[in-house]
Amino acid sequence: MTREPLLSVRNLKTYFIQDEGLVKAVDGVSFDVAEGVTLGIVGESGCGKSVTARSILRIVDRPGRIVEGEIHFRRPSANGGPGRTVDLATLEPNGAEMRAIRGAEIALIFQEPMSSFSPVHTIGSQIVEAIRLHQPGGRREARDKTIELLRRVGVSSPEERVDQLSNQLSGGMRQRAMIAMALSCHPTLLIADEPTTALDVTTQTQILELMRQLQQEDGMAIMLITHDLGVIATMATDVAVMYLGRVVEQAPVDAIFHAPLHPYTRALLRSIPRIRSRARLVPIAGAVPHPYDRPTGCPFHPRCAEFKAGTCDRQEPRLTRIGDHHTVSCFLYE
Amino acid sequence: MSQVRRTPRNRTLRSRLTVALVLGALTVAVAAVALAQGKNALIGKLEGPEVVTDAAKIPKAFKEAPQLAELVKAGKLPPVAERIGQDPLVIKPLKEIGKYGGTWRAGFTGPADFWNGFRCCSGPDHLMFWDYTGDKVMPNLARGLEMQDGGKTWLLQLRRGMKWSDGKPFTADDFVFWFEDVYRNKDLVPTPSATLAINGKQGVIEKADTYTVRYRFPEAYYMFPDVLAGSTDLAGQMFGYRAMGGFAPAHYMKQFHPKYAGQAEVDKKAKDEKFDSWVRLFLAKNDWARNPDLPVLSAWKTVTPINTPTWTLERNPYSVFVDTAGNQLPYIDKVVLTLAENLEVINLRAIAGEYDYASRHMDLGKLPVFIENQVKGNYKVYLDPGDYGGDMIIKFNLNYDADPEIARWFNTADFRRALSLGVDRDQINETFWLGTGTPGSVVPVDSNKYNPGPQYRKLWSTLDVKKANEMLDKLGLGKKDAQGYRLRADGKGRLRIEIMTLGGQFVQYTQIAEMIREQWKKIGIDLQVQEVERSLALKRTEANEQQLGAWNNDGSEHLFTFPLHVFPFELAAVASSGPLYVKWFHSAGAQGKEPEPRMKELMEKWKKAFGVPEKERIQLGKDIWKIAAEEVYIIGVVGMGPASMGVRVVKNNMGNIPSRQYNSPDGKTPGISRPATFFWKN
Amino acid sequence: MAVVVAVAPEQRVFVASQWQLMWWRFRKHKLAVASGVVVLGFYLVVLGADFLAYADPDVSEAQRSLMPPQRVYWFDGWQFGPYVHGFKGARDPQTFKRVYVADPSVKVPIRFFAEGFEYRFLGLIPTTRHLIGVDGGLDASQTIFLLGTDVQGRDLWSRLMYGTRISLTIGLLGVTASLVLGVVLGGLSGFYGGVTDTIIQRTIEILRSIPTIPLWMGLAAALPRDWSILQVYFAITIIISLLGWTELARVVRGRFLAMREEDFVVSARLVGCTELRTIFVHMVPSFMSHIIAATTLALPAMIISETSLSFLGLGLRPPAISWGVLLQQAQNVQTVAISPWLMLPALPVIVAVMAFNFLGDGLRDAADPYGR
Amino acid sequence: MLAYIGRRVLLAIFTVWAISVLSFVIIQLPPGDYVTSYIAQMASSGSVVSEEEAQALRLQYGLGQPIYVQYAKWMRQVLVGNFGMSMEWRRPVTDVIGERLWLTIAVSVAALLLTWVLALPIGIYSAVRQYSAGDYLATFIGFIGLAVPNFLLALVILYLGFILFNAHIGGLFSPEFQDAAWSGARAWDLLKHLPIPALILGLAGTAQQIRIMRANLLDELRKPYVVTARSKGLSEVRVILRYPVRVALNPFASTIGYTLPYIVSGSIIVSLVLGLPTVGPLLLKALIAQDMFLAGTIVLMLGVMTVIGTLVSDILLVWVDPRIRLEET
Repeated sequence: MTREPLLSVRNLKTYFIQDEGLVKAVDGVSFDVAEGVTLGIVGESGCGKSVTARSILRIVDRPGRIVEGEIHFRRPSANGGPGRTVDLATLEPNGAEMRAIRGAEIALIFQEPMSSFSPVHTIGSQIVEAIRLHQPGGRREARDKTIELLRRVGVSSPEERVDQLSNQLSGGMRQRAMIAMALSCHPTLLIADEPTTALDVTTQTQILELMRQLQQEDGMAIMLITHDLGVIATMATDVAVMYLGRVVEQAPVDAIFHAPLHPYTRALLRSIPRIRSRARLVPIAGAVPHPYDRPTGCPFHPRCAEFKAGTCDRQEPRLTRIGDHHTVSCFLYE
Repeated sequence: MSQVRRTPRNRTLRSRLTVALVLGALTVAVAAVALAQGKNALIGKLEGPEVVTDAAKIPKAFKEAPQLAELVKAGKLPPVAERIGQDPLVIKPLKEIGKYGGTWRAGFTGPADFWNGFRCCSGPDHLMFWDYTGDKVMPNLARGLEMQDGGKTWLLQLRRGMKWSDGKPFTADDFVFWFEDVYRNKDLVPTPSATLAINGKQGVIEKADTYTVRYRFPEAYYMFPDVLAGSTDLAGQMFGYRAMGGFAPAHYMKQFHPKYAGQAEVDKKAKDEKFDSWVRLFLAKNDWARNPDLPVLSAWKTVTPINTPTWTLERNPYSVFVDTAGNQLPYIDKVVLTLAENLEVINLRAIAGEYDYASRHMDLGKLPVFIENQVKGNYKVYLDPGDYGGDMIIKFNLNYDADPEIARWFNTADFRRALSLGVDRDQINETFWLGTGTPGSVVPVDSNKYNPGPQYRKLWSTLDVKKANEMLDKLGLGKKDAQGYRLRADGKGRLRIEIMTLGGQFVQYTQIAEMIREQWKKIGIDLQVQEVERSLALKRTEANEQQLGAWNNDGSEHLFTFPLHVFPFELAAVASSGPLYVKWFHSAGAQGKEPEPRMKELMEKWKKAFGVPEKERIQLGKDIWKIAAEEVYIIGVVGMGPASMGVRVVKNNMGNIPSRQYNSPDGKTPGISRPATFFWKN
Repeated sequence: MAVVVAVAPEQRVFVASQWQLMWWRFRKHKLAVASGVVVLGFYLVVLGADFLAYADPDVSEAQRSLMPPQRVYWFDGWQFGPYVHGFKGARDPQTFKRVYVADPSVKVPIRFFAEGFEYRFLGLIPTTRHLIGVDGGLDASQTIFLLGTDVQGRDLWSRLMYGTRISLTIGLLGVTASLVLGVVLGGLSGFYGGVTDTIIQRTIEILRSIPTIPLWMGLAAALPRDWSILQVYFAITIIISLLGWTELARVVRGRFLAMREEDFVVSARLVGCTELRTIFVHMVPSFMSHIIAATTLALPAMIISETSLSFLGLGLRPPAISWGVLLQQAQNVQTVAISPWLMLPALPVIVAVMAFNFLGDGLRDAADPYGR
Repeated sequence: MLAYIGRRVLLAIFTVWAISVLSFVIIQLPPGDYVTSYIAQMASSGSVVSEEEAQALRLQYGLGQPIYVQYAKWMRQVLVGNFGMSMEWRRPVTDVIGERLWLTIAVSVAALLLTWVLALPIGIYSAVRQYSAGDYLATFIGFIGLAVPNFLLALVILYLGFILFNAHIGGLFSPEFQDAAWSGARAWDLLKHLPIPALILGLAGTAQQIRIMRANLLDELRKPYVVTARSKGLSEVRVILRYPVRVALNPFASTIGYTLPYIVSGSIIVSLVLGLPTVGPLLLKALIAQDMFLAGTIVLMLGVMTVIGTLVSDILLVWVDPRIRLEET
């Protein structure tokens, strides 16, 4: 951990300015991703996970924009030594440098494997495009590479698949192809946004297994966004828990599962079934408040068990460091 | 020449300025005078070519168009003298002997527009024809017409050696063939023509000798020469498509006639050419405008037919027309009529100078635009006012019976007169004739031989609201409603009268009627204007459903050959003053309704005129117009105007163009100016 | 779409009614909002046509034939007092045009709420007051012609006002008629599906496959020509709507297909509502918004049809006054060449058609952002 | 798929038949028949047709019989490719239509192309920049064409063409090529005459196409695959053009099937004003003159074109874009 992290997000704020009002989708998120590790990001839907991911890639749709914060990303250098660090937040979203990074150094896989491929282009052509965009070499070469990649991600008989339309592939196959495309340029960071949500359990495990294996081979870092703690448990090395556009707790996976600090984290853990535990499930009280009217003070206080009137609903807790890898934002620890 | 390139914008601007100066001084009265001058500027003096009958003046040697001379040299064509024959039809050109060559471009609107070609290019091929005044009957295709036993027999002398356009001789046999095998064939001619009858009794046509045709009638038929001269059923091949014409090329038509070719044969021919019956085939073959193979006698002959995008006519090498220098006419080689899909386009093309000579379809309302572009289009605008009294007339249907109240008023002279007095003709003349017409009654121009005298122009035909109101009040139409409209005498509310108009005609009947509606408000009459489509108008007049009908009486200057707008003469009229009277008239009283005394008198005078010498006839004609003007069966609005085919646009370098010509369907204008003598100066 | 944004609207459905939602989305479409205002303006004219007109649209006068639009002077000296100059007119003996020269010495003051011809305001209150006018009203020797006059010397402005009334009401009536047809037939088609659907869909396809003009000509020619202007007027609207309903029907059917299986419909069926009731009480209201949008989009077609019909001489014909009639009378060379102002009636047509289109698009986008 | 096509074809045949009946009826709707309008025409030019003559004519044209008999008779001919005689032109209908048909198609195709040239960029732009000033401007321009009464526009252009450029008035050929045989020169002459009619006709259709394109694209822009494309690092332009536009084009392109016939029948009025030698004016004249076989044939022709067009489009659509659920097309 001597080297600075591959990606370090500091106080990122992405807002959607709409007629109906201001939506603070991401409101001061900070976390780090070290090289080669897997950072899991958990939270209920609507807590700003995906927006965070998109913010990093700078592909947030209008009317959303990054209003504050830094996204430091260390670009790999030719000689494998420590590369130069850039603040993605300051780059031109469609500028040359950002585009050079997007896809090549940071790749994205996401939820809907059904619709994430163009329905009218062949799988191959879409992957080939990605390859040729970032790497030298002709069409022929790129095509071979593609077939190679597809084989590697376990797509059966890639030679035919290459020329098929996405709707001719099963969900799992598509997601594999998706991964193939993401890996096509050997990114140093792979952002996986709910990669398995839409898949059935068996395929899920296959895909996750594939990802882990690929990570070992390529040594890339993965930012795994999910609401499924099970997935986190199997995949992540570090975990960041998000609530209403903020990171409320970040820690190594064991710490999160065995010594969760933040009331929300604990609530989350209690809400999911555990093998070998008779403890009955306790759903989190209340529903995620609407982004337009986020509570004052600690956003979680309306649903919090340890709610301290006067403090929690007045000030906002700061992210405080408990032990060298564990941070939490809650007044219980201030 | 700088004017040519001036854009319309600053042109109008400029004219505005000049006019501003002019008008600074002008009072409206002065303007009216200026108007009169303006009229003169475009309306010249009546003139035209003449037919030379004096044997001494007939040229002995003939010349012909160069391309024909070529053919003669090549032996493809007999020499010109042979082609013309011994008795050429000599025409003294209006101004000068012209030269050969060139094309005459004009437009037409489709197969229904066949009059177009006959007016320009048929010669005309009438046996007799009018002189340029439209008054005197002169020999034409026939060398002469001789009356025998008091008008019962007429001898028609043909021109010796005259030939059809295919070189075959034109003889009395062509008349007999037509009469015996065409005219008397019930399939071809279901109803005999009135023109070949006197007092309803049919005459016969016989061959006296090769070049003499005899017409025999049961009673004296003094009108016969006029009938042969006018655009009637006996007037050349124009109505060949209806099996009319008075003659037909026997040698050619026989092959389509069952009597000669045999029924089976003609049926087969018909089938091959996709015709429903041999009759259709025969008529199609006998159609001057549609069958390029049909032998003709006209100056030009059809080469590409009227039912194609361009109707082309070329000189007839056997044309019997020659000028006083012995040049075979026509001078101009070719007439090309291009199909224009609508009237605006045809007018705009004329405005743009794309036509060399155009008068048909030219819209008087566009006169300023024509004038504005004279220089640019290298043409001159002439106006040819008609000789007939009404460019627009309003017919009272005297037989209307659906509503007794209305019927009663229509049959009351003073009611009709009052309505006529309620029309502000000057307004209408200024608005729709641009001041070029003559307000007045239905009587023809003063120079017309049947004109009863100048006073009849104004009779009951000048605006006099006061008098009109008095007359109506006196009739018992005194009561008015809140809006000031007169109430019906039978107490059934407002007296509402309908007028039926047609759209898309040479005259804007609907708009004029609208104006009259406004004017009649002042005399408390509520007029309802109804524009209807042509065939519907016809149905309604025939069904006696029309109250008032608007049309024009062009042709009525030839009272006896063209009477249908003088008194109820035809059932098939777009406006009728009494369909039942028509039936009565033609059935000699057997059917229909007996007309009121004065109408009856009018009709009888007209009938009588056919059987009496010209002097007597002229008197009868005057009487007829007197009655018409006094009784106001028909309201004359504005007449003797150029509204129908009177706006003439002619290229500056076209020769022998009259500054004013006799404008009438009977004269086949411009036929009466002998277009065969028109030519290109260079 | 970012999750949050997608969430946002649905969340609000609970608090905001569908109409509020529409309004919010609608507001985004600035052009549509503006168009809405314009359309409103047009219908005000429809209501107040005779008030805005200052001359009897039928009064003709040869000496005023083809008078160009008059220039209005707003200030008399220093104080506000709009007036126009008197005009002298005559026909130029050379060009045969009617020319008019302003006579600066004669000032014709424009009066507001002046006396004019009599009419019933909103068809109720009899009055002679008009927005503007001149002293002496109709009998005045000098009058105003803001947009000039036509061949018969009738005031174009006033005629335009009346034309607007007729044309826009025709459109409205036509649309209403085709709306009824469209909703009923489209509804049945979508609700029952099966044979009903096929039959109706075939009918639609056939109707759409026949070029409109012959249909118009056929139908228009079929109706008795001796009908009064009013009868013709209604007949024409019906004719137009007879061909106009297919589009609406398609929209409605589509909606129905989409909704047929939705819970509240099914439940409505279960609780035993009659089918008609289900359709018209439960289903139709739930997509009123779409119908409104579709209707708005149908209006321009109506307006254009009306003008085209008149052009063919099949629609309203004089003495009736409508946009179509006015344009048809301007449809000739001399107008373009020497009296272009007679083409002005094209302007309101253009504006109205565009306004309705944009309004309709706005409404539709608002009705459902993904809808077609 | 095959079953679907089969079903559609059957339906299409049925529709065509229905159209043939309907068109025949429509033409019979106006009072009177060809002979009436013929007599009226003669009457208004001064000459007279007697009762008997009229009867004879009716007999010859077979106008006497009841309408269904006439229809059957006509259909029998049509099925063997003989569309009958035009009463007014007194020529076989097929001859009369002849070249006009091809000219009509030429004009319409030109118009269609123009429509697309305008509609595509505008549609794309206004979808990508929805609610921007540019969006409004673009759509505004696009819609003007729809709003302007095209018969008036046509006349004005005709006149200005003459005043400003001394252009030949109306038509599709210069006089010298009027009825010359087809040649390179003539074709070129035709091309030179095409733009104006194409423009006037095209403008009217543009708005609709813009709508379709805009709406399609708006949908597609929301699809995840666009994000995918972006996340590859493609430039924005390339993302838009290569993916959503490409997909949105499918339904758009498939509209060609019925757009073309619509333009054809939409061209009638403009053709009349511009005096184009197309079927439009022919149809109008035929309808007025109640020349039933000519009118009937043209209407039928346009109808069939539309049906086939629609059929083709639908099949195209299903074919290019498998996502469409068959029962909904």
